[in-house]
Amino acid sequence: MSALLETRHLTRQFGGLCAIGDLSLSVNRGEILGVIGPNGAGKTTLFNLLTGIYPPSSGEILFEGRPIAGLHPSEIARRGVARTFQNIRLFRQLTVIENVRIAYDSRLSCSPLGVLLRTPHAGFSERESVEASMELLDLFELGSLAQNRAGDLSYGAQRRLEIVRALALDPKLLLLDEPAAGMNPSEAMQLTDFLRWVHGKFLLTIVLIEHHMQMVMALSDRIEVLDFGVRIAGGNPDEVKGNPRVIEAYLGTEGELP
Amino acid sequence: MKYLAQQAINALQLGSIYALIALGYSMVYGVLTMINFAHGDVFMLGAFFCLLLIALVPVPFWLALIVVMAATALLGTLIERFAYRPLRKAPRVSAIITALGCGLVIQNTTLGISPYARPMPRLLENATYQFGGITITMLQIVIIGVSLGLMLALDFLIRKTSFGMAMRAIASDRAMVSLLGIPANEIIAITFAIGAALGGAAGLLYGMAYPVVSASMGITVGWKAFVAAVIGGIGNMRGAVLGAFILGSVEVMTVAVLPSTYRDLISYSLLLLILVFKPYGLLGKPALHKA
Amino acid sequence: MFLPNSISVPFRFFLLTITFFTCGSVLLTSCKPAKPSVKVGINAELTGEMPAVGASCKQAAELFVEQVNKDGGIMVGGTKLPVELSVVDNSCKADQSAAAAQRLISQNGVLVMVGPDASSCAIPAGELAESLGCLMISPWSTNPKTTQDTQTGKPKKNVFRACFTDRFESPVLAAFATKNLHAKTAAILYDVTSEAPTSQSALFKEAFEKAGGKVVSMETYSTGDRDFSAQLTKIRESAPDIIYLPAPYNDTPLIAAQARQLGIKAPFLGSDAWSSPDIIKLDTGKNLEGSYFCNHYSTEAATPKAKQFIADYTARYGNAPDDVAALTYDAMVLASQSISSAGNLDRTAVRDSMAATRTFDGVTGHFVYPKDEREPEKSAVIMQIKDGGFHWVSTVEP
Amino acid sequence: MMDGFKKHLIQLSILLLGLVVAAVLPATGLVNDYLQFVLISVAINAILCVSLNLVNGWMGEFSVGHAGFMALGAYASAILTVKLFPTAPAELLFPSAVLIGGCTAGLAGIPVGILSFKTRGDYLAIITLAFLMIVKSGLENIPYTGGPRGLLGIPRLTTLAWAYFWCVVAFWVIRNLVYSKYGRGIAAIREDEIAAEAMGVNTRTAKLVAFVTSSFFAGVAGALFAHQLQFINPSSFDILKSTEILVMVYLGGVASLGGSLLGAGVVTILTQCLQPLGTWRMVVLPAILVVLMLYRPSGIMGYRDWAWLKPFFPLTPRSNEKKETETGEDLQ
Repeated sequence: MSALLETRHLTRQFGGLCAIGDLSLSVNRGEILGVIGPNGAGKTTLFNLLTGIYPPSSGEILFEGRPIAGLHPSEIARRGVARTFQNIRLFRQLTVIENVRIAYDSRLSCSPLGVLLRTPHAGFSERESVEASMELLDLFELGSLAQNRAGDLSYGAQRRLEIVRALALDPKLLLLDEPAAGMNPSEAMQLTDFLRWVHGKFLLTIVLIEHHMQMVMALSDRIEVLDFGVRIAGGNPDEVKGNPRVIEAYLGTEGELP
Repeated sequence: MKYLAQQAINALQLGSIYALIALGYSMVYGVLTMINFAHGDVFMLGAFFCLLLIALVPVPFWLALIVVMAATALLGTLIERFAYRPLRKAPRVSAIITALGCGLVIQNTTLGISPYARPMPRLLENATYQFGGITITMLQIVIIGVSLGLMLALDFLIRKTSFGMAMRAIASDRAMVSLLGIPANEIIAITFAIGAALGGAAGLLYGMAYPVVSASMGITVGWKAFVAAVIGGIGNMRGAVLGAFILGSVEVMTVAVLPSTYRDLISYSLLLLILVFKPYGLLGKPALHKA
Repeated sequence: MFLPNSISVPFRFFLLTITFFTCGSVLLTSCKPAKPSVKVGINAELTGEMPAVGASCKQAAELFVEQVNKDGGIMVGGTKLPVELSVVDNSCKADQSAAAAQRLISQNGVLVMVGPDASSCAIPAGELAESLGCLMISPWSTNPKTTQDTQTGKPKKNVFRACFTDRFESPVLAAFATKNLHAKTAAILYDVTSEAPTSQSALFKEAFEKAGGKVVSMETYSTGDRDFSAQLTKIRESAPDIIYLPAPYNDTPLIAAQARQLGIKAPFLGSDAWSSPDIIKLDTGKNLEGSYFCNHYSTEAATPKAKQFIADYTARYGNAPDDVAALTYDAMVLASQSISSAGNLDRTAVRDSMAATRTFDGVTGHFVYPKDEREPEKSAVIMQIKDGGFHWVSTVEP
Repeated sequence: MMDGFKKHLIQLSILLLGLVVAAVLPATGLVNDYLQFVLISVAINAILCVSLNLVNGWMGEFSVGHAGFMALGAYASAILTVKLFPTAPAELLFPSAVLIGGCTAGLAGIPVGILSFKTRGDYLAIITLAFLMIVKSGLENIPYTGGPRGLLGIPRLTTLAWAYFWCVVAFWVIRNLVYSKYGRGIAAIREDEIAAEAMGVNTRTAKLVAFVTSSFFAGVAGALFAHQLQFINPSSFDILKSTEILVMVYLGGVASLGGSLLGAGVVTILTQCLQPLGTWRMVVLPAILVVLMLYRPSGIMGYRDWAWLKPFFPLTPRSNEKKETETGEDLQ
């Protein structure tokens, strides 16, 4: 399996602090990679680097073999890298369907002039984006809430909407930043089945940052462990579970990982 | 050479007046990250308050200065209390619009009350002194002196006193400050009062330097001082003073060389240049843009 | 809301806006008085840069209307019709003065529009009066462009003037400077962003140099400026004998104060824009003492008709009339004469009878309107500011 | 639900009827010149208001430089009709003059748009202010257009029909833009620029499209203004003119087509009705604005629009039938 995403000696410094230190990891096509580590290990910074929100201090990021470091985030997103955010960043005042259509629109190609003069081509692409978005929303039982404002939705529905919005980009790689944050164990396990179903249906490659260990262990094919921006362990879930350095990073010295 | 020295004095005088007003803009922006567009009109009212005061009871210059500063300080707190505080949580744009609205209301009410330009009474004997061909008047010395004095006092207040520390704390993180027991609203009100007092003082000095007081002078000088505050780095006190003297000298020097219509063109192009290359002004600090 | 709430909120606003537009436009067109009367419009600078000019214009016009209506109004085609005055403020801005002219001519249906006085407002109002075919008499605008059609260069058909133009005033001042003040060199400081000072200073320079003088420095400033130290420092370097300041009454005291502060001793020469008594009040430092300026009329050397007007004006308003008031009064008399000699309330007839007037004796002296000319040839007076007052120096015939 | 196509037809016929009325009205004498002057001013202000709403309302920025674009449009068209082709036939000359005025202003929108990529909020406001002042003092230094004293003798070409036509064009084009891919991109920038970028919205193109369209129509309004007033000078396009347009946007309603029309109408008619108040009329409008900001920051029709202004093609949700105008908060 060829590596869909690969980073080589990726580093990022904020002033003196080294958030990501010489990180080289790869994600293979169709795989679910779990990324775990204590708070402040640099996980979200990694996602921000992957999606181009700020450029790396040094090192390379290759997506489908081509370098994407330093590209405008929208360019990276259009190449098929979609993400959700740790704290939900929906377009709160816009309706549910508009949130999804904004992501779907980036796949449409109509010139600004065509839009201004309402050419038939622009009209059809509008219709297409409405129907495709409604299809996606119905798939995830959000169809009935299409006209509601995204800000008015329940917490769970907002989490699902964020995933639906990411899927509207028809991504090859989906970056999930703590999707189960603030959920109790039973909701987390529900989300796990949901994500497994999504992974199958949309033939996705997923990189998952999560603190719910059962979820990560159940979903991930491989796991990378970060601590203070440095990769300290990697491998399949069982190897990582027993690895002493991981336990030490998480729980201090003694104690057994559940 | 004598000619340039004379122009330098003119620039110093203009710069010090811009500095006093620019400080008002930077203080309010520092604390509330809000551009107080009504500040230019508070400056204009400083001159009108002085007119009112002298018409009622003729007082010496120093007393007039204090009374005018107190009056504009009160006005500043009133504006903050009734127009800006309710908008503390509203989107920042509506705060700017309210400031613009208040400014126009103040200006046009003053215009309604006294549409004619009024003469500024003479508070100081205006002796002129000659140094090797350069003339400097008592008035200019007083203006530059008072402005520098107020600026140093303000700098001391912000750097050394606990009130100053509280102001800087609010500037960095307003939400956190109220959790730590600092009375944020009072500090903000006092900041407004000080800013308005400085504006009032500048109004008085401006009225004495140019003894014709009219309601529309707030707009023109107010915008210039705002530009000075931005050049120096809005929110940064020393930046405001630096920006003011730069703008003062640029304006005087352009008029000394080119026809006066180029003055605004040059000063605003300077502003644009600085904003493009140093978006946060000469001394401003960029806020990191985090996800 | 009174509407049944089944109608959705946006639609409710739709109805609200429709009702607002209709009542707004009805309100605007509703005020049509019943009784026929002679309608005269005043387009005055009540606010903005020169409120004193607007106030004098309004007061003089109201004085005339009161006097005329006291004995029944103006004789038009056998019957006496009362004069109805409508005053609109153009706040000394070009676009507002055009809107004010539009309102007076089409909305209030005035027969004659008197004003605006400031040239920067008179020119746009004149354009509008010309395209709408309504007689306009500007009491105080001395700028040639007010009555000149920019496309053809020939005089406009409908726009007249009750004062002399800069072409007459500036040479008078230049002659006075060279002969009476024996000035060899002169400096000029003027507001380049407004009509009157720019044309007055150009004409002065031309006349002064023709009379053998030399303009050593010509400095500019913009409307609303307060700080002239940079320009005055340059003027001080050029050491002129006299300084020509065609600035309005609120800027001149400021310039004079800063000039004296910089040690400039040369006397000042002013245009008719100095004529408002406010100039004395604003000149707290007595820096204008001994300066000369050109004016339309002088209270001292007044004809019996002028003395009568001054007495009525002072009785009515408590202060002596300035030249704007006198010129507006003359303009009103000219307008009423044209209406009565036209014999009906038709605009073109009134305009034709105004064009036909050749001579007129007004408060500000003897007017002679040459054929096809829109500006009167009339005398100018040279005044001097001395111990807090205006003093007549000499009269210069055209 | 009425089939989309039939609705289009009705809407088009109403607009055409409006155009015919606007053309015939002056001839009937029913409406005197002054009311026409006011109605044309309402149309011009509506174009200014909806175009500024594109940047201040939909994109959530705060631009103070709208009068600058208006000035460029006014001067560009005036140069054409006064200096270059004074004798050309009006029917042909005027539309091209207005178009060229719009394009000149549109071109000037590009640098401001590019500057808006990195700077946002207060600093972009200051940049637009600097742009306005540079345009104003720049025009004061060009002797060809009469320098600070302005340009005279502009032919009076703006008729009620032309004003109505350009107003409809402005609203139609901006409606198409707002309810399109770029419109949603612009709204996304207002909501959360980082999330918008992550969702593939090319924020640079969206910002450029917003600024260029907004300044184009400001130029068009400027051209109409110049040919209505017959005299323009730099000082009539100053910060007070920009504030006047801001009052209309925030009074009528941000990010709302109907709101822009409402704001422009109310403010224009109010300024004319308040004439008798004299100087105090200039206190009323800002006072209304301050009160409005306290109690209704997004304006009368903030973020809401009349149903018939939105593009309507049948929304075919399978899950349940939802009538469009039933819920008040319909924002689609």
